[in-house]
Amino acid sequence: MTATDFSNIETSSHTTSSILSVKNATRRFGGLIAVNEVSFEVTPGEIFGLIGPNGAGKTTMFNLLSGLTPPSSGAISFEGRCLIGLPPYKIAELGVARTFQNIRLFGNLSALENVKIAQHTHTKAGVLSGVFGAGRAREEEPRVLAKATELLKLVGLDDLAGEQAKNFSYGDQRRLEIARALALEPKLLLLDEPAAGMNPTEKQGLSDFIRMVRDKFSLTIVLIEHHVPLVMGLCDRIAVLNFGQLIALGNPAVVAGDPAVIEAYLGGD
Amino acid sequence: MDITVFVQNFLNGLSIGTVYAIFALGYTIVFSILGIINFSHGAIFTLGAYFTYFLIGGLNNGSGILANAGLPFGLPFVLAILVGSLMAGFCGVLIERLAFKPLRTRGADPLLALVSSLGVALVIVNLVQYLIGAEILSFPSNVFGEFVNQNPSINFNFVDPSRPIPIRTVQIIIFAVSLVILVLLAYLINRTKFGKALRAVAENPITASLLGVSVDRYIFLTFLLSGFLGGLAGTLVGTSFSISGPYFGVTYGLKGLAVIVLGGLGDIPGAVLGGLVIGLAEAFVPGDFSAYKEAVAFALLFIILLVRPQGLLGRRLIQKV
Amino acid sequence: MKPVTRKIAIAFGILAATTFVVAEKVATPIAIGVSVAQTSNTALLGREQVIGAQIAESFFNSRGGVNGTPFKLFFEDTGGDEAGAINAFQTQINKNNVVAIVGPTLSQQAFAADKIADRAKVPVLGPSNTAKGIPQIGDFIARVSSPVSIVAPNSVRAALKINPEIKKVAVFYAQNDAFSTSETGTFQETAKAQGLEITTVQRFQTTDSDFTSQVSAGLATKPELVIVSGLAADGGNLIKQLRLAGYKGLIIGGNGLNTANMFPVCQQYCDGVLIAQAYSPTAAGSLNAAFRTVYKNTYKKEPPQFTAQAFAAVQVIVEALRRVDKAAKVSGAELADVRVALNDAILAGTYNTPLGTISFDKEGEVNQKLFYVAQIKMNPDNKTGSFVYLK
Amino acid sequence: MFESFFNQYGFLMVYMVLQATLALSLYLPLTAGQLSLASPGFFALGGYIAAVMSTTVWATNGMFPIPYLLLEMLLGGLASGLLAVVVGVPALRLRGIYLALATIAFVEILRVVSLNLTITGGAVGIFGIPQPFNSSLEYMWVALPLLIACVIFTARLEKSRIGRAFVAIREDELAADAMGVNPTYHKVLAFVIGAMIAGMVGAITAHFLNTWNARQGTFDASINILAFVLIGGSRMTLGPVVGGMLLTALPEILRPVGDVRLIVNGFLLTLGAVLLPQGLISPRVFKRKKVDV
Repeated sequence: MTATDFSNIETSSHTTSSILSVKNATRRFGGLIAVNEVSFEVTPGEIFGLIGPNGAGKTTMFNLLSGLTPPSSGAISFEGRCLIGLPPYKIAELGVARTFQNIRLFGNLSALENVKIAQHTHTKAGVLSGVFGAGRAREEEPRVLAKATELLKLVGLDDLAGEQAKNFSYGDQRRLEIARALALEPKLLLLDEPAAGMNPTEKQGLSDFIRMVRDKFSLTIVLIEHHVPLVMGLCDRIAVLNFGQLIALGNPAVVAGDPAVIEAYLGGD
Repeated sequence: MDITVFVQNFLNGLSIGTVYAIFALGYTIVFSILGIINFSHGAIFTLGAYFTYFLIGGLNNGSGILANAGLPFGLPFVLAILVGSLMAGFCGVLIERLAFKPLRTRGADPLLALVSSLGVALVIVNLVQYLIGAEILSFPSNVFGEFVNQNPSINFNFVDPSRPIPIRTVQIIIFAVSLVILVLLAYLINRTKFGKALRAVAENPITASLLGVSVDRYIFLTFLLSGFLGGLAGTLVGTSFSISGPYFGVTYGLKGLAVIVLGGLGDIPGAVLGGLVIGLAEAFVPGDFSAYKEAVAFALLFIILLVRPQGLLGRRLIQKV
Repeated sequence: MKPVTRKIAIAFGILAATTFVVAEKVATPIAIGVSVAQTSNTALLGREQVIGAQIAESFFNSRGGVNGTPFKLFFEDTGGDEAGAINAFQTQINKNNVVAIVGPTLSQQAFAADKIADRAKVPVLGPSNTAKGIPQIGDFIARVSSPVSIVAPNSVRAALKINPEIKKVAVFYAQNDAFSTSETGTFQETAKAQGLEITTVQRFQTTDSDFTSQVSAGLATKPELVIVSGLAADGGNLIKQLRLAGYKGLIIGGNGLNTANMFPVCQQYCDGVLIAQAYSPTAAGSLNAAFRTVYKNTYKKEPPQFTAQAFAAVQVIVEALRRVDKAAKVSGAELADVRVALNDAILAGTYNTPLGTISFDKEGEVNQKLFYVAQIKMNPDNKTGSFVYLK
Repeated sequence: MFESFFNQYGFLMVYMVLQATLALSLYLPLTAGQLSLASPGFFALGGYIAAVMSTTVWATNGMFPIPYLLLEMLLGGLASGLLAVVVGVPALRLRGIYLALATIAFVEILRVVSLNLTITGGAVGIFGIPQPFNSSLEYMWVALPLLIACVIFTARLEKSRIGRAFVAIREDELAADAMGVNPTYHKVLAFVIGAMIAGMVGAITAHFLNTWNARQGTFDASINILAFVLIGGSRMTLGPVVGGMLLTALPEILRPVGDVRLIVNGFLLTLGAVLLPQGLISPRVFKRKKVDV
């Protein structure tokens, strides 16, 4: 069975209810095909896992979704709106937020500032309003502060609000990135290896946390994760990439039993 | 355009372009290794010319505190130019130790290198002015030997015998010397252990040090080579036009920046290409627009950067996400 | 009002209330300021001026100074920019308490700094400011350097005397140099007035050294006369490259090329170039002879025009001071009064300087009796040469 | 004593204030991570506008009316801002040193153009610019309020939504983009505000120097202003202000040293860069106190 066949099945069954739809997305870097004709759909409220061996194209897929890398061909739409050609900040405005595999916090800034910045799209104050503390800024700034504080509390970092992000522990940086992404008030949250570097206890907590966040903010979540038990326990559905191709898609039990997946993991890594 | 004029402009452009290239190579190898721009490179250019001038036994006709001073000996020109450029190279190394290394060890913002080397340039220029003076120094007209002295320009007839194209002999010599230097440099960088290591360090200093390349030693050699090239270019221009004083290298310093960015920062063939492009572009500025000749290099730079933000041969920066 | 703002306002109030309260006295030796470009890329000219002023200092002090009272020159470097010139002038006026200032080197600097001196009622004598409008900056501003409009035309007439067949002229000038751009305008007007055709106007920068494109374009128009307005290094290189490109006709060099500094640049190719001069080392007069001897003994070459002009500027101030001093002793007098009296005396006098006899009109513009056209004659060593005065 | 001090240093003090303000024009794009050296170009443009307006359109015989000076500053600022949009939109796609060089190219092109135009007076420039004040020091009435306004403006902007976006771009442009900050818009905005400041400073400086010419906007000035910002400190509004004042005053402070003063000046510049990699004023200086408590 080929990847294309999967996509046919998927498109026919999820067209109307999907929040995110990827059709034949392809990305080449020179001769290398990082993502090859991948298609899938994500339904609202779902926690959708994206797994695969190293170099399978997972992060590239995230970059395509968030607009950091334009696809070479294919279609991506969010809530029925085509994302192709939109710059990252536009996609963020539409309600897609993400975290990064190699944490990209604003290291020299405080945790609070990191979260404040991400509220950019939900505030409007211009230069003069900001400088004079009048007009929009007058109303927005307390709101921004309150929201940032609330989100830091949610991820348990309110004590460290004034500390520079680069001084945080690895796990705290991951949490801060999630808080920052949540500040965008997204509808779709893309988490790139949120458990990387966390200890087993933290990982267990993370599952509960992600579910809680999903429910609290009515989110749809797509996550990349290496830690298989976490993915199996957390995700509603899983897509498996290998060498840029989608080799399996379905609920955790089905995917875990798929011979192609077993082959990819055993043979690959 | 008239073919005679075309050929003349072309040869002029090549001649000055190769000097730009040699000078700019000094800039670019430092950038390729350390990711910094050495603003004192123009001052090194000046120093090279002064060193050679005094090494051939020239007297200081300037009014600085060393007025009328000179060395008690005079070296043959070929030797003087090599020693003079080498001395410029060691000045480059000294600058590295004083102005760049402390910044590197502190992990300071690379931008600061601009300021620290600006300070060095200010010191060099004003020190030359203080010691030597602001006056013009000229190489004797027989510095390239009697033949050049007797035949300061050569007529070329290969287009139209009735209208010979006069080319300055010095220009031809400089062009030839520059070509030899560029070939040697290409060999050095592509074929020798030093060159390979240099490229490795340029590629990634951390990996290079893991591979056993002593990064510090290669930084030393890079600045030596960079200063040597800068000093050599200064001497060549000085013999062609005379040394116009302590600010001799300033215009070349600025234009050299245009050259390396045009070619692609840190890219060695790019610096050569950039030098030739700017040299030729300047040579082909129509007479009616000679007023804008000075801006040609920068206009070209501006336009090319808008089309190719990484310069002509530079690699596009791919940011890893 | 915030406290900080109030403090600033009070400080300003005090300032406004306390201008010109203390009266300074003229010191002994009498202080005269010289502010020229001793650094920056204009220093080549500034150095020549410093030398001229220093020669004048020892020359006139050894001849009794100001009626027996010695004077002392205070040198404050202007650098090459306008702000530097103003800072130097401020230091001369308020710290060195000079009676007058010689300077600055560039006309652009003069436009900035002279205004400051004029406001403080300190006489300024420009040694090398040739642009239009300098004496008009104020009552206290005068210059010993003739405006270009007077110096330049003589040389065109001289060229036509040598070769009456000349019809086509190519003009070259340094477009970033204020002096050269003014001068080329005068040259071009003169050429047109003499019925010559200007075939091309080529521009370059004083910082250039390679002129091959301008030379190619200029010579393509087949000129019979080339006029160059520039400074020593660039002008010299241009002349050399013109000759090497096969140009055989006459060349006129502007006043900026009136310096022996050009000789080592264009070497044997300088030979025969006509130069418009505001100063000729060979000019008659015992003072010029004395000045020339002192200079030649130290520097082994002919004194440049900038040196002679700086000498003349100091001379004018000293001679005017002598007249002021005769009326009422200068040393120990109120500085402000001396400055005003000195300014009147400068404008009133006639001076027999190395430049020839000069005087000033009531605006401060110099009236110079003699201008010269010289032809360069190079020595066999190709590094030295002389300006041969053309009758 | 008191007023002779102000007579001697009045010009310098105002010039320090003006240069400090100019330093802010380079600092602003730098807060958004953009190394633009274009300030002298806009500074020159503002000066030319003031010089041309005051010597032609509003030529007066007596004192130049201060409202006209303010109007010129406005015009200089607006024209510079407009030019900054035209130049900034294409140029700000460039990164790091490439942008720096493109902006140097812009300054050089503008310089050569101004040498060749009639309206700018060619190499001689424009002179006899009417004076709104009787002494150099009185320019403080305009220069200091402008500096204070620009410092307050910049400091408050940094704490606002737009300022946060600037800093986010400086820290990590890609992440900022992904967090909904439009990088191009904010980079151009920072560049334009900087240009407007430079244009306003230019307008005052033209009157202050009494003359204006192509030598005001040069590569040298670009590098000097960069030194103001880096030596002063590029992470706080106060840094460029202190750096601009100090480095403007340095050659004058060193005047008693005599012939070697510029050698010493250059040496101190290198020493400053090497010994104070954070600049004189850095947030760390202020933070440390807090941590100790």
